[in-house]
Amino acid sequence: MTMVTREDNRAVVQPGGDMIVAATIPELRARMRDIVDQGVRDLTIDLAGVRMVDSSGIGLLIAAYNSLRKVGGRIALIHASNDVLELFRSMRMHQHFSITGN
Amino acid sequence: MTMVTREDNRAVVQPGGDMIVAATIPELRARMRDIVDQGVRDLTIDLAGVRMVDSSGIGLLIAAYNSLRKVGGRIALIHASNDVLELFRSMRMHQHFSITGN
Amino acid sequence: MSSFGRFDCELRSSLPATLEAVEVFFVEFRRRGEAMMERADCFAAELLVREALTNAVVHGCGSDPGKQVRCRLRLRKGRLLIAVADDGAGFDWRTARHSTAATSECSGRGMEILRQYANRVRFNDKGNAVTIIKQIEGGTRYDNGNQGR
Amino acid sequence: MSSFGRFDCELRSSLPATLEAVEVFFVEFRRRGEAMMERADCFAAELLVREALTNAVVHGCGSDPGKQVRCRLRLRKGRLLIAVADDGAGFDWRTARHSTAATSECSGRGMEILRQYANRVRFNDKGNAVTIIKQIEGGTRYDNGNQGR
Ligand SMILES: Nc1ncnc2c1ncn2[C@@H]1O[C@H](COP(=O)(O)OP(=O)(O)O)[C@@H](O)[C@H]1O
Ligand SMILES: Nc1ncnc2c1ncn2[C@@H]1O[C@H](COP(=O)(O)OP(=O)(O)O)[C@@H](O)[C@H]1O
Repeated sequence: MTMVTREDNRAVVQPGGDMIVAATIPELRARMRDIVDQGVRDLTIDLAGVRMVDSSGIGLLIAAYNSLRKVGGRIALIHASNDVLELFRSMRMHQHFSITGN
Repeated sequence: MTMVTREDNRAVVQPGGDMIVAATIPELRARMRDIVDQGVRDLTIDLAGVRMVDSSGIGLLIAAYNSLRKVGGRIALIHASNDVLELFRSMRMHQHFSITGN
Repeated sequence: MSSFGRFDCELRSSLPATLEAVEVFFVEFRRRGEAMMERADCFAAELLVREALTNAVVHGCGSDPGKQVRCRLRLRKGRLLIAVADDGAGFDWRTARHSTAATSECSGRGMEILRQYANRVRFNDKGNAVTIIKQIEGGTRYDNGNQGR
Repeated sequence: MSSFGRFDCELRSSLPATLEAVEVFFVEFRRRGEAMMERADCFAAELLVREALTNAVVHGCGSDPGKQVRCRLRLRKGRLLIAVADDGAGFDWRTARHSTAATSECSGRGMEILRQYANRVRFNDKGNAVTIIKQIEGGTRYDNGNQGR
């Protein structure tokens, strides 16, 4: 289960399971949508437990970025593993996100 | 390293490593020889940490049994794993030893 | 580090065209992969297989559980071969395979991941079967290193 | 439990004829074997390979580190094939292979272990190459069981 910690218009999301991939994104997408609908503008996604991200997972993160940008918000990714960091880098995601490793 | 706990003419031997096989028996053989030379007559071999025994290991146990029998002693094997128990059984070792599992 | 030999293996699998089946597949894939490859190779290998399988399931079969996706993995001489096929209509890979998604697009990154992580990607003419080659670090030789007794 | 496919693998190894090299070999053997076979099969497989390798090293090569022992393991369709060969003089397996050590003998149990744990044991004419077949429970199919998400 995805965990959300909220404080004012900020939230930290810890995705459930250890992957953000095609099979697991529907739940995460719904939670992130709710959060933005509820007024969160500063979203941090904690990837500490995330071993694998695929192209669908990257798509979801980009979608979250897009919807936050529309309402003047921002998104940051923290605690990415080396493998995931390298993937994000090769897919040029740092152009949009603040991304840090662990 | 093989561990020996002694009390009078009794001793409990815990073989070092997790195998009693061709490569590891020289050390164990030397220790068991010493023990019998020093007057131990009631020898217990604790197999709790032992994952593998091969035909050389069985040979060593039989050799220990033979030398103890000559001097009126006895030997018991304790805490054998299921795999090791089954091996001993199929090799008819219970004809000589008291063998118990864990 | 001395090498004692060579280790080859091959997995042939046929799975229902659902994302759930893909995840079941990966439980075993990881268990075996970790015994066969270095950690960094495991990530790249899993990612490549994921992109190929997900496309076959979603685009090739419309996630229809009545359809099957075929997958063959072979590790030999330091090379991982990944072959994934479905019975769908295929697609125009000649155009799609050079595409790079705009950074703000939400989809269309599978092809680029294949290109980034694989050494070679080939489609059949129709576009419903892909063969991916990936050079693997620790794939074929096993070294005694300092694990000896 | 449904099965998604088949998993085959083959290991070819050539190792120096020392008991230390045999142990280095088994470090890798176990890592790979545990990903490939059920636990009970791992013990039986390791025991069979041990008896064959130890005999090749000790009797076939006199534990001479300048000599080599060749080993091939193949897991396919639920069968483990173990082939071990050395360049020694061999022995009269026709007589030895039916031997059963008296319970108080300290050696001569290798052949009996092969007989007890294998489904088939064959020697070449000379007696310096042995082929062992063992049926394996969890060797070829992998089941999704209850590991799915
Ligand atoms: N096996 C397939 N069968 C049919 N179409 C496919 C297949 N694989 C890929 N495609 C097509 O190629 C396009 C690009 O794929 P990809 O780069 O993985 O992005 P995405 O899957 O996010 O759309 C897909 O949208 C799909 O139209
Ligand atoms: N590869 C081999 N080369 C030469 N002799 C062998 C080989 N394998 C087995 N033998 C012979 O067969 C005999 C019986 O082997 P085994 O039952 O394993 O008992 P052990 O190894 O304890 O003597 C050995 O003593 C040896 O003479």
